[in-house]
Amino acid sequence: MTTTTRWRALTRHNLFWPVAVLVALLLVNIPFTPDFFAIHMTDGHLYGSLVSIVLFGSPLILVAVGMTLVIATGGIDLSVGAVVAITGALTCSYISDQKDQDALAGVLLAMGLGLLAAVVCGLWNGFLVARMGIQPIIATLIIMVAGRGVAQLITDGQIITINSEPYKLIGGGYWLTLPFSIFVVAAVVAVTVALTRRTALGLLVESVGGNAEASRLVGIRSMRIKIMVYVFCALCAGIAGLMISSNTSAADGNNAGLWIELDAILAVVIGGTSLLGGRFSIGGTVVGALVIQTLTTTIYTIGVPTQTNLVFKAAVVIVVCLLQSPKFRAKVFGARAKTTAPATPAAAPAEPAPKMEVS
Amino acid sequence: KEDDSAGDSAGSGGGKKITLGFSQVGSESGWRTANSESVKSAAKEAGYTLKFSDAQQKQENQISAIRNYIAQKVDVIAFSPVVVTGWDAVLKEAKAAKIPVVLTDRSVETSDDSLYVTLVGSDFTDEGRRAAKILEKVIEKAGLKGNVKIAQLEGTTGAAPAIERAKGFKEVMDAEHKDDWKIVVSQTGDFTRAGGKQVMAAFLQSNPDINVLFAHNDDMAIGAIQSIEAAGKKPGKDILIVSIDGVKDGFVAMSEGKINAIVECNPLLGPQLMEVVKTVHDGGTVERWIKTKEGDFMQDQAKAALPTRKY
Amino acid sequence: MAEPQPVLEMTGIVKEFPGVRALSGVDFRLFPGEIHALMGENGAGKSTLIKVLTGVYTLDGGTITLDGRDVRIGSPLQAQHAGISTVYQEVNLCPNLSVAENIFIGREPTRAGRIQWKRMRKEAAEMVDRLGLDIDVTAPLSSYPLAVQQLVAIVRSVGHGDSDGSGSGTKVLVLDEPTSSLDRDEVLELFRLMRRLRDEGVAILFVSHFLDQIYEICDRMTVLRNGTLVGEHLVRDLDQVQLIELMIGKALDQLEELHDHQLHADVGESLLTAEGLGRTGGIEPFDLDIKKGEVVGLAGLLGSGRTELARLLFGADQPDAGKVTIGGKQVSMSAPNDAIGAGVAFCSENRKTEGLVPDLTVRENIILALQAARGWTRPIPTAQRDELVAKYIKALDIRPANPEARVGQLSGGNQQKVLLARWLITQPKLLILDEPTRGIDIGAKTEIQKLVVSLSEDGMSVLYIAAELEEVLRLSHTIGVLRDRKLVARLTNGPEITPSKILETIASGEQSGEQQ
Amino acid sequence: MSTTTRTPTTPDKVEGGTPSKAARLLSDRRLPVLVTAALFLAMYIAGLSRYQNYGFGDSQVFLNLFIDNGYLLVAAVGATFVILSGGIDLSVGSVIGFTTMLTAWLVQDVGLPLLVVIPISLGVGAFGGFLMGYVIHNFEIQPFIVTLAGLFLFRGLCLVISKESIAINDSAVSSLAETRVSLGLGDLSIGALVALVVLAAAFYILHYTRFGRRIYAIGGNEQSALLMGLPLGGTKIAVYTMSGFCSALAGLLFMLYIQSGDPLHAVGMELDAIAAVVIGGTLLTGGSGYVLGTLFGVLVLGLIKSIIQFEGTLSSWWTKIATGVLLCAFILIQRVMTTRKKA
Ligand SMILES: Nc1ncnc2c1ncn2[C@@H]1O[C@H](COP(=O)(O)OP(=O)(O)OP(=O)(O)O)[C@@H](O)[C@H]1O
Ligand SMILES: Nc1ncnc2c1ncn2[C@@H]1O[C@H](COP(=O)(O)OP(=O)(O)OP(=O)(O)O)[C@@H](O)[C@H]1O
Ligand SMILES: [Mg+2]
Ligand SMILES: [Mg+2]
Repeated sequence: MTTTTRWRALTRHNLFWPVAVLVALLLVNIPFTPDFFAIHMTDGHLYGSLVSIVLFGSPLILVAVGMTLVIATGGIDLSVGAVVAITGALTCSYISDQKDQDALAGVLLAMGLGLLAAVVCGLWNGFLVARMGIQPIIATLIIMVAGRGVAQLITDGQIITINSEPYKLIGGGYWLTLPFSIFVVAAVVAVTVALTRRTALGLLVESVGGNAEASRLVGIRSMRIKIMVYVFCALCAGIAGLMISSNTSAADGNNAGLWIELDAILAVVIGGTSLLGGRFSIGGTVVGALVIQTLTTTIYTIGVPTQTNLVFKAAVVIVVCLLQSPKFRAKVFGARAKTTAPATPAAAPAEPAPKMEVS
Repeated sequence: KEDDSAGDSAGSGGGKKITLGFSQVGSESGWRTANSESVKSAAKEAGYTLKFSDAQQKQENQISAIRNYIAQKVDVIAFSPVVVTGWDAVLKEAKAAKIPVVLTDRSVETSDDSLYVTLVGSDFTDEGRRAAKILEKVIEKAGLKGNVKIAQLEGTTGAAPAIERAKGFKEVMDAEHKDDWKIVVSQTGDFTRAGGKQVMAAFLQSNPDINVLFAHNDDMAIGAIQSIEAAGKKPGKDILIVSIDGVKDGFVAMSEGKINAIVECNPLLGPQLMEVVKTVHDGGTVERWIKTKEGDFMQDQAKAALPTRKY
Repeated sequence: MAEPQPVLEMTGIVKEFPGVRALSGVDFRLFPGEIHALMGENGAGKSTLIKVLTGVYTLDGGTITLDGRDVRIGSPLQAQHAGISTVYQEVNLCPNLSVAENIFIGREPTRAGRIQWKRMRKEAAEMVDRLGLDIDVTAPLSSYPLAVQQLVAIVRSVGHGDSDGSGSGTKVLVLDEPTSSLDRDEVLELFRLMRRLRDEGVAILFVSHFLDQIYEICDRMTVLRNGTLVGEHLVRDLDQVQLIELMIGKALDQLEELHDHQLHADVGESLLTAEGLGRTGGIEPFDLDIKKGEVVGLAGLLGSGRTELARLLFGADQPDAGKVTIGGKQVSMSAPNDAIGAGVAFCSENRKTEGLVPDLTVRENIILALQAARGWTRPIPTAQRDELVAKYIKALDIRPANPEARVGQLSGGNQQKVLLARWLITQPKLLILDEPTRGIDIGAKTEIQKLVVSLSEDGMSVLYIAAELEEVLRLSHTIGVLRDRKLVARLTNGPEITPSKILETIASGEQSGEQQ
Repeated sequence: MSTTTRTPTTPDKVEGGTPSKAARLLSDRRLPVLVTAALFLAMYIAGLSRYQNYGFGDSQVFLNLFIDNGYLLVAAVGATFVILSGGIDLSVGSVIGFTTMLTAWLVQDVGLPLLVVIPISLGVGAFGGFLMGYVIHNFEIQPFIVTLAGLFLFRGLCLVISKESIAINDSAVSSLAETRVSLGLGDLSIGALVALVVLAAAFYILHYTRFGRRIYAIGGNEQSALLMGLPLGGTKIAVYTMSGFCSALAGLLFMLYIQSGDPLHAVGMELDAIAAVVIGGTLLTGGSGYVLGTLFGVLVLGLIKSIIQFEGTLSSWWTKIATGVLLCAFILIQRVMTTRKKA
């Protein structure tokens, strides 16, 4: 009895299904790569599939975390991919112009410059959405289209290769035997969680997304909040841009972060945040992003023929979404649940049921 | 907008300046940008008025660009087709308007051969074949014994260079190395460094015994090299690498011993194109297929060739 | 009345929501040609019963028989086909469509599949007219105030029978608190319509928290408490006191005391002055002065501009003329923040669209305004927050008393209380209450009125808007009378001010009483 | 309360204010479309004056807008239905690509006659839309995600049919593709004509059928629509089916336009379609907009493309930047013009 109730409470938890899918996907790899979970030391750092999932998934996690807040306000940001490209391009082109590419000051300045550009993009998006009242999808489409042009303008259409050890650290380096990017992601996620849950920002964001007019009438400065989340999202995309360009030590204005916005949105939704705005879950988003990255890695390792990559991806996305849909679960598993546990409803006490699980 | 009117003097035979409409595929790679730049600077040098448009990888954009060139009554139309098929209708319109069409970079499939005059460019399938050939040399040089386990990094799925390079490579492999060569894994790296790096990292997990990498372009090879190093292996030694394109960074990697051989695919076909345009415009005859000057490079040639790389 | 066959019979109805058992084994019968009241406190399960009946919720137990046959109603559409027309508690129409379309959508007059717009508009105009409404049926619904929307919803459900031409028509008409935002005139109009339908043999299920209305129009009633059936009675067998005792489940003691309470006299100096404040298309420029500790009531007919006036004082709409001074300082009323900063709070009449954030919890909704005022960097400390929330949940008797419950799942009345709590917690200087007692049960209504009295005794000023004139009269020191979106009179409350006096003022549009 | 006397004959009901206000609001709803149309004209005239010498004034250049964007118009009309109902369809581009592949494969490799292939393709597209609608409605999964899965799926299926592009040399196809209908001022292709017919049909459906009005109702407030007894599920599924159908039809037109199937055709075209709908004044939140606006949205996008091609000196990245800037200028002007009228 207690185990069944605990199990039911667990399955009701909003992270249960995404995590279950993540675990399932990881397990799928075992028959194909028996030592999939093995991690060993190579060249003084940890090496293994799990490490590379986190390493290559880092930019997606970052972008998706930023995207979560935007979506929570009822918006959407299509420009993140372009921002990734601009940031990487600007930073790399600045570094490549330096005489000593290893000089820390120069690298920091370059990164600052790149992130500044990202913030400017975010401000512009925020301005269009919050101030001008333009629909987010179209407001951010502008930078999505023009931004890549700007990135290519900066790189002159070429791939800029740099050779800077300090810059390499962010996206490709290791620290304490772990990929440095894990620490960056952890820091950004921690800051985001702190910012939204330790302060009232999360509440206000959810309120704006849940009912914009009501929020205005309780005196929430929704314009400011919206601008803030777009800037934050762009900043996250900017950091992801640094990471992507640092990972390969090259800035590719055309391909860096291509279609990352779709994956990010997908991650947010898999994580349980509604695209209509309102309630959001950063933890869910991180899991969602890991699901997507694991899926990508799985496609590479289990030897799916290239032409069926997308079909495979579509199938997984559909399965994840179906599993997450309470309606689907009720229809498919519902019948069985009723027959196996008929005692539970009858035994339900007349007094109010136990308090619901709170995240 | 009338521009470049100052450069009139260099026009052909003192007559009216030639107007060339050029529709580029896009700017998806450094190779492509170098190609565009080459066309632009060559046109300027030759004193032609160049109408340039970028199709952003979309065939429909190229078609409407060509339509617009027809409406603008340019003298010659040149374009690098996004895909091989589907050009009949618009090329017929060009023909009806008596505007000669020159293809660059790759061919098209048409029902009527008179729809275009000539093709200036290389052949992706041939590049694949050359890659396989040079791999033979590389293996021999490295003294690799036993079975050759190849990992292939494909270009964007569905894109012609990816399909044809793979085809050419396989052709040679099937014909000459049916028993000793095997492609053990093959995935798309989307022609990008990040893609190459990620896919290679996964390959090394699932098939640690790979000893040869064939990448459809240099960028993917460069990305893959990083993954190979991260796995504690030596690119160029533990894993032999052959790639196609010949961009500068590729040559840098080759001179460092990380890539074993590169099959060149030369984007700088602007000057050649301009010559052809002039001949065509003046009513001369040209060959059906004008191949660009390209070479294959092994490691020992890398150092020498590096300074000549422009892009 | 000999017992005929009931047209509708629900037996042993059970409905559970996660954590709440909203209905446990309720029986309900409805006879043709009767108006049947469904009574109960907020959260008793009235709306849930209606939604189960009309297929919005699936039932977890029990049976429904219609005309003696067992039925399974899976959706509102099926309910309509079965002859059940419903007006739900919250206005459920499409704000983007025109009034005419809202009335007709789903059964527009067509010829060969093509909608006949002209005919539809004409018929809609006639139907609206019959309820005594004079509005442009081609304008989008959202351009009308809630009360008009409520009437449109009624027109839609009632009209369902006649215009179908199918002959079957409506057998059962369900009205869930249709009168909560109507004023006396509209209510009478509605009653006339209900009587007509009853005489035609339609069975009407009517929910209202106005006991007077129940006694005026209903024949029979079913009382629910906490999701269980308390009893079914003929209206004439029960007096109001007995009914209330049935509803709340205990003897009644304090309810009466408000009726003869004295307005406190210590009204202080001026708190808010509005001079020439107005907005074209909204309300004509008006002057208003609200003193510290004073309750100012607004009286007027539906659409007379009470809400518009309140919104201007709060900065919810931007005035295009005039100025506002609060506590001696001029405040630019460009956004609600300005007003909130100056100590004004505004409890909107439209809790669904302008009030609550349905996905957030009760706790979060309650602290929202306070938190917004503090800014996002200064969250309310957890302990203090929980204490405050618990205090107001208790004070206003919000049920379920679980601060973690989603507000969207609360019953209508309890949602209203959450909204009130939100603003009380900010301890404003001026509290604007636009129909705060809408949809609130009789017990809670008295509580809220008592609260207003005690707040004003403590020095808070209140601007009070309510559909019931008596309510306004009982509480206010001063009454502003509106007519045609113009503030026409200000009356100081006193024994000589009666509802009929106010109605006269409204009718004549002149200040017949003493000038202030 | 019961003591209240009957209201003395109230000279109630506001007269004067109401109609004018209503009229204003009504015109407000159409305003975005008018503004878009006006801006399109302004842009066209600007293009005329700038590229006059290059034959921009040729009426055929104007008609080319329809020829070159017919398929986009059809796809955008489908997207309009979905967006009006409050949903979104990201699978448009992939379905178009898939249709070109499927028809090319059926005609070329399987050898079926075109007349058989057309209904098959339309049916497959509509069925795809139906499936997505079914999942969206029955399992209450957000349309964005379901159609995103559709995007992956159909693009994947393209590649499953063949990685390489398939040229169509069927004579029926090429004669259809090359047929031009003269309008006096210039010619229109079959594709453009079909697109205009689809537009007219969509207008009729949206404004003169119950189904069309239900779409608006659902877009306005889904919950209310349900409670008003509208067949929510049926309508939603029908809307996605319709969008799938329109995408497939757009795919056929696209196939005619380029006479080939290619797995990478129409990548990202869903964004063009959505952008066209939104530029045409339709709200992404649903319930408000006109299909005529979509026409102007498509024309604006086409015109931006034409202008850039006529400019002819832009390098690749400047093309992107210029597209973004023109789009932005357009949206901002549109926004400013529509809000100023309201105030
Ligand atoms: N969708 C829902 N999810 C969870 N609980 C719900 C839901 N709808 C109603 N409830 C709960 O069911 C109970 C009955 O609510 P109901 O709306 O039927 O009350 P009511 O009698 O109509 O009250 P009121 O007079 O305030 O409208 C309440 O405790 C409410 O919180
Ligand atoms: N005949 C009418 N009946 C009802 N409302 C109308 C009528 N004519 C106009 N209106 C609307 O009334 C609005 C002003 O109403 P407002 O909401 O301020 O009224 P109110 O006095 O608060 O009424 P309510 O009792 O509905 O809250 C105007 O916007 C106008 O559109
Ligand atoms: Mg209720
Ligand atoms: Mg009001």
